[in-house]
Amino acid sequence: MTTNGNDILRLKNVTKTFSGVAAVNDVSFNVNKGIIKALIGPNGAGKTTLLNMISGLLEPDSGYIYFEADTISHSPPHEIARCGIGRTFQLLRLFTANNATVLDNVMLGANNKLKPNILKSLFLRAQTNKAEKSTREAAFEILKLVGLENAAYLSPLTLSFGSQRMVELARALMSQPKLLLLDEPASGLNDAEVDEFMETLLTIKEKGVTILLIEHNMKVVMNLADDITVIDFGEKIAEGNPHKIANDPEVIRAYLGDDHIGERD
Amino acid sequence: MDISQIIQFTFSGLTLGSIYALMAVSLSIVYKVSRVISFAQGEFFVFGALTMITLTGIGVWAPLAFALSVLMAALLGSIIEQALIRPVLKTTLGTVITMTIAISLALRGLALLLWGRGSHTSATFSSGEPIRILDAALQIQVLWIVGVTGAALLLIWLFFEKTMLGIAIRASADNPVGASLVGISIRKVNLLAWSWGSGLGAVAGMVVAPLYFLQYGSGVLPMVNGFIAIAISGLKSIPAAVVAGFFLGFVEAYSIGFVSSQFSEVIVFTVLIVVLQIRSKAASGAGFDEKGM
Amino acid sequence: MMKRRIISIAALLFLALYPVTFGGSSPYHSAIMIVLGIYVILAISLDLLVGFAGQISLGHAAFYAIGAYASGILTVTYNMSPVGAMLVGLSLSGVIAAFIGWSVLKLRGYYLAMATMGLAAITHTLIIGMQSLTGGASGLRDVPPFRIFGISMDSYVHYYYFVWAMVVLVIVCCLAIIRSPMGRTLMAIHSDEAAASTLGINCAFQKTSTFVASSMFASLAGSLYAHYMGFLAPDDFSIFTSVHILVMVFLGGVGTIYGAAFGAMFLKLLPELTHTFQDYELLGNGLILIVVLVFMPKGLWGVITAVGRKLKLTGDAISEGNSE
Amino acid sequence: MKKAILFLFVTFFLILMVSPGVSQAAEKVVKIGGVYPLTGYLSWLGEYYKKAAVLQVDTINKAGGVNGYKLELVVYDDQSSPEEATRATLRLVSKDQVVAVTGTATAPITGAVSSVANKNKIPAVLSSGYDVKADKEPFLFNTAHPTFFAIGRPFMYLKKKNVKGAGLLMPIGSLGEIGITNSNRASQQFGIPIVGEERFDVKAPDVTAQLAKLRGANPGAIFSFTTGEPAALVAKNMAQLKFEVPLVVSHGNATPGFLKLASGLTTNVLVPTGKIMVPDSLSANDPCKALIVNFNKLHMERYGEPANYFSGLLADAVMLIAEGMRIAKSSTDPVKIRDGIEKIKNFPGLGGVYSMSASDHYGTKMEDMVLITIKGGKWVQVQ
Repeated sequence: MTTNGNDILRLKNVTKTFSGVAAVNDVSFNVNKGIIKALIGPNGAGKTTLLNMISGLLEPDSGYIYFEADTISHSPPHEIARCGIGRTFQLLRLFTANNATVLDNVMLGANNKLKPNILKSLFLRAQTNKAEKSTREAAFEILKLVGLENAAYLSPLTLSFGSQRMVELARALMSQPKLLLLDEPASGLNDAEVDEFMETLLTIKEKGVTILLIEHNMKVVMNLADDITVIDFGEKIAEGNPHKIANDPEVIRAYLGDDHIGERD
Repeated sequence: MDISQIIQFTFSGLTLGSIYALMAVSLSIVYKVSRVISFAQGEFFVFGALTMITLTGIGVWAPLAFALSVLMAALLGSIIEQALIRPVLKTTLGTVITMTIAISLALRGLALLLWGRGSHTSATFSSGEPIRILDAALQIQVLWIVGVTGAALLLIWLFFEKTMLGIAIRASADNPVGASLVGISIRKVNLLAWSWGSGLGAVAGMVVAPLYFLQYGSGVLPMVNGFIAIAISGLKSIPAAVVAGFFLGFVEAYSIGFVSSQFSEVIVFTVLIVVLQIRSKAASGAGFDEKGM
Repeated sequence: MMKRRIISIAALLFLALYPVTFGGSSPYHSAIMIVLGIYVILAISLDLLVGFAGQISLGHAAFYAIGAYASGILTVTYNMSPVGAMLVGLSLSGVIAAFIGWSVLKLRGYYLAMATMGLAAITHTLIIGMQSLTGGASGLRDVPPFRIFGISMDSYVHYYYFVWAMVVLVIVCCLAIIRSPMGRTLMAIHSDEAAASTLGINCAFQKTSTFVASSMFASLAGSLYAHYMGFLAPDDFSIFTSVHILVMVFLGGVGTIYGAAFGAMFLKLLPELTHTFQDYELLGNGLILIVVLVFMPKGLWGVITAVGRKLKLTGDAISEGNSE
Repeated sequence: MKKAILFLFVTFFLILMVSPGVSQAAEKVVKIGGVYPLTGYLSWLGEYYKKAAVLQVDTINKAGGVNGYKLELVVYDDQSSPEEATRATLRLVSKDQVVAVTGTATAPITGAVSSVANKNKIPAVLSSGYDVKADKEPFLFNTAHPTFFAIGRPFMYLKKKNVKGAGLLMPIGSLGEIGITNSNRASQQFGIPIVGEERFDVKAPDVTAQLAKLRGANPGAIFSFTTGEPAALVAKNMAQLKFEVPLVVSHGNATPGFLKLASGLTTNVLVPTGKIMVPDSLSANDPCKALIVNFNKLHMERYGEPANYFSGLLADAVMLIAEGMRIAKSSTDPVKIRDGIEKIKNFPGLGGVYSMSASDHYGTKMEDMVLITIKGGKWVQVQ
C-alpha cells in the first residue's frame, strides 16, 4: 500500500459486523487525489457497507477513516458531506415529496454553499433570492453536463432509469465534492448510455474531482480506473492497476471459482 | 401505608393492566400484519360491548350474543379495511393516521345514533363476591379479563406459529414483496388481520364492560392506553405488548397510590417518552437509513 | 411578478373591507372570522411541520395552550401588557419546543405521533394540576381584551383586523420559508433523511428549527385566542384539539399552505351549516373526511386548484415549482 | 399566485352562506337562547336541560306569554366545549337577537358564556357549579344551588349524626376543584376535619387504590363531588371493598340515569338536591310544593319520565327570566330584564324560594336543599 503525501482518503483496519457476521473485516486502502479508484468484488462482498461507512451512514466497529487531515470514522453524515464528500446510491434515492422536480433535486446539492435556515429565509430574503438565482444557473450547467437540461421541471419519477441515475449524479456534483463516491452508477444503463457515462466521468475527473467507484461493468473499470481494490467476503484480497488485477490469481478465483486456476497456468 | 393498601394498589394495577394488555393485543395484531395502528380500535371496543348489552337485553342467550358481537365487529373491521384502509395504504403515514381518526369519528357518530347518549352497563360474567385479602378486594371480572387475554395470546401464538396461514401472515408482515412472490395474497392477509383485530377489540369491550359504565364515546381512553402500551413494547412482538400493557397498568396504579393521584397521567406519559427515547437511540444505531417506522 | 403584486393587494383589500360589507358590523361575523383566523394559523403552522417537513405531530395543542395561558396568566395575575405577554408566550414556546424537539424528533412515524401526543397530554394535565397559577379546570377569568399602541380592541371588529393582520403575517412567513432553499431542504428531509444528510443537511437541526417555528406560530394563535375568549379553560387544549388541527391539514390538502388554510376554514364553518342536525354532526364530519381522503388525495384544495386549472384560472402547478 | 384569487373567491362564497337569516316574524315574539351540551361527554345532561326549558316556555306561552310577547326558545349545541359555547352564545346574541340566555353544564362553559353575555350586556341565567361574583359579572345569574350549599347541607346532616372525619375523593376537573375548596370551607364551619384527600380520572375504570388510601385514615364519610358514571363507580368500588361509610356525591346525581346506575349497590349514597326530587314527602305548607307537583305532572305527560334536579334548574331559569320581564315591564330590553331579575324577591320556584340582590345572584338558601338516598330503587328523602 503506497502511502505518499497526496492521498485524499485513507482507510485503516476498518471492520464492521452485523449481528456477528463480519461484513467488512480489517480493510485498509488509500485513494490518491485526482484519480479514479474502483472497488470491485462479487455481490455481498461488503463494498456498499464500506461506502456507507465512508459517507457516515454507518459507523465502523473498529478502525479509522481519514479524509485529508480529518478523522471522519465517527462523524455524522452531514459533517462528512460538508468536508467535501458527495455520493450516489446503489438503489436510487431521489427526492419526490411535495411534487419535487429534477431541478429541486439538483439544487439541493448546493446545500453546503447556500446553508439554508429559517431565519435566513425570513429576514435575508434579498440575499437568499440572489444566491438562489446563481444556484439555479449552476444547476442548469450541471444538467447540461449530464444532458438533462430540458427535464429540469419534470418530476424525477417520469424519467427513464438511466436518466434518474444521471439526476443523482448531477445532485452529487452540485455539492462540488473533492471526493465523489459512486455506487454501481453504470448498472441498468444500456451500452450507449455507458459510453456517454464514461465520457461524463472523464470530464468530472478533469475538473480535479477524485472518484471512488463501485462497479461491476468491467468495460468501465478496466478503461477508466487508475487503481483498483478487490474485496471478497469483507476482506481486501488484491490491489493495483487494472492490468495487474486482471491477471491476479486471487481475483480470478474470487470471481470465477477454483477450478479455473489450473487452466490458466 | 399498610399492607392491605399495597395489595389493593396491586389489584388495581392488575385491573388496569389487564384492560390495557387486551387493548394492546388487539392493536398489535393489526399492526403486526398491515403496519397500521388504528385510532378506531377504541370504537370496536364500544361496538362490541354495546352490541352484546343490546342483544342480551332482548333476551339473546349470553354466549350466543358474545359470538354474534365478535362476528359483527370482525365483519365491520373487514369492510373498513377493504373500503377505506386499502386505498390510502400506499400514501403517507400521515394520511393513514388521519383515515383511522376519520373512521373513529364516523363510528362514534354511528354509536351515538344507535345507542344514544345514556350509559349502559352489563352483568359480570360470573356473579359472586370479589376476592378478599385483608381489606383489599379484586373483582372476579378482572380474572375473566386476564383469562381472556391469556386465551387470546395462546390462540394467536398457536395460529401464527402452527398454522400455514399464520406463517403466511408473518411472512407477509416481514417482507410483503417476498410473500406476494410466493403466492400469498397480501390483500387477504390484511383483511384477515383487520377482522381479527376488530373482533378482538370487541372481545376486549365485552369482557371489560362490567367494570365500566359504557357510553358511545368510552372507546377513546382504552385505545390511548393500549396505544401507549404497544409503543412501550416496541411494536415487535405481541407477548411484549401484553407485558407492556400490565407494566403500564401497574405504573399507573402505583403512581396513584404512592406518588399522587392528580399527576398520575403525567407520570404515565413521561414513562412513554423516556422509553421511546431509549429505544430510538438503540434504533438509530442499527443503520441510519431505516425508513419510516 | 407584477401579477402577484395585484393579487396580494386585492386580497388585503378584501380582508380590510370584509366586516363592513358582507358580514355587516354584527359582532358574530367578525367573531367567526377571528376564530377562523386563529385556526388558519394553527393549521398552516402544523402543515409546515407535517406537510413540508414530513414530521407527524399530535402535540400542536400543547404550544397553542402555552401561548394562550402565558397571555392569560401574565395579563390577569401580573397585569402585563398583552403585547408583552404574547412575546413571553412566544419565547417560552420557542425554548420548550427547541428543548423537546431535539429529543422527540429523533423518533419517526407512530413513535413520533405518540410522543407528541404524550407532550399534549402532559401539558393538559399540568394546566389542570397547577390550579393556583392557571385557574385549573374551572378556568381563568377576565382575560382583558387585546391592547396595542394604546388602542384597546374590545370590539370584535377591531380585534378582527389585528388577528387577520397576524394571519397574513404568518402566511407570508410560511410562504417565504417554503419558497426559499429552506423549503427544498424540508422537502428533502420529508422524502429521505439519509440521502439528505449525505448532501450536508443536518436533519436533526433543520427539523428542530421547523418544530420551533411551527410551535411559536401555534403560541401566537394561543395568545390571540385568549384575548378573543376573555376566558380560558383546559378543555379547549386537549388531545382532541391536536387531532382536530391535523384533520384540518389533511382535509384541506397536506403539503400546501392554502390547502391547510382552506381546511381550517372549511372545518370551522361546517358547524355553522350543520348545527341544525346535532346528532348527525359527528357521523357527518367523519364521513366527509373519509370521502376526501379516499377520493381526493390532494385534499379539497387539490380539487379546487384542479378545477381552477381547467378554467385557466391558476398557472400550471408544475411550472411554479413547489406548489403553495 | 393566481391561487390567491381562487382562495379568496372560495372563502367569500363560504362566508356568504352563513350570513344572517331572514328578519323577525311579524307576530310579537321575543327570543330566549339556550346553550346546552347536546353532544360530547355531557350530552346526557343537555337532554334534561332541553326538555325542561321547552316544557317551561310552552307553559308560559299557553298562559299568554309575558307582557303580551310569546317566548321563543333558540337552542344551540355547545358540544361540551367552552370554545363552541362562546360561538353559540355569540350566534344567539347577534344573529338571533336573544334577550336572555340559559344553559351551560360545567363551570368552564359557564365562564365562557358569561364572558360573552357580560360583554354584550345580555342577562345569562345559567345553571352550574360556577362561583358567581355578582360585582364582576352583573349579567350572570345561577339557578344551581351554590356549591357551598350542596356540600354544606350534607355536612350539616353528618354533624347531626356526629360523624368524626371526612375523606375527599375528588375527580380531576372543575367539579373536583370546586368540591375541595367548598369541602374545606364547610369542614371549618361544621367542625368535621378533612382526614384525607385523593383525586381520580373520571374515565378510569377503577378507583380502589385511592379508596384504600383513604380508608387508612378511617373517615366517617367520603365526599366525592362528581356526577354520573364516576359517582356510580366510586359507590361500586366502595361496596366491593366493604367500605361501609356514607358516600356524599354532587347534587348533579339527582337524575333517573344515576338512579339506574346506583340502585343495585349496597353503599349508602347521599345526594343533596332540590325539593323537586321528593314531591310527596314535602310538607303541605311548602310554598314550592304546588309548582313542583304540577311541573312533574306535565313533564311525565310529555316525556314519560319524572322531572329531576336539572329539569328544575332550567325551568327555574326560564321562570326567572319571565319574572324579570314582568318586573321590568319590558320583554325586549335585555338590560331592563337584568335589573328586573335582580329585583326578584321571595319568588317560589322548583329549587326553592328565590330572593335576588345586587350581591347574591343565586337567591336560594342552604335549607332549600334536601338530602335524598336510594331505597328499593326509588329516591327517598333522608330526614
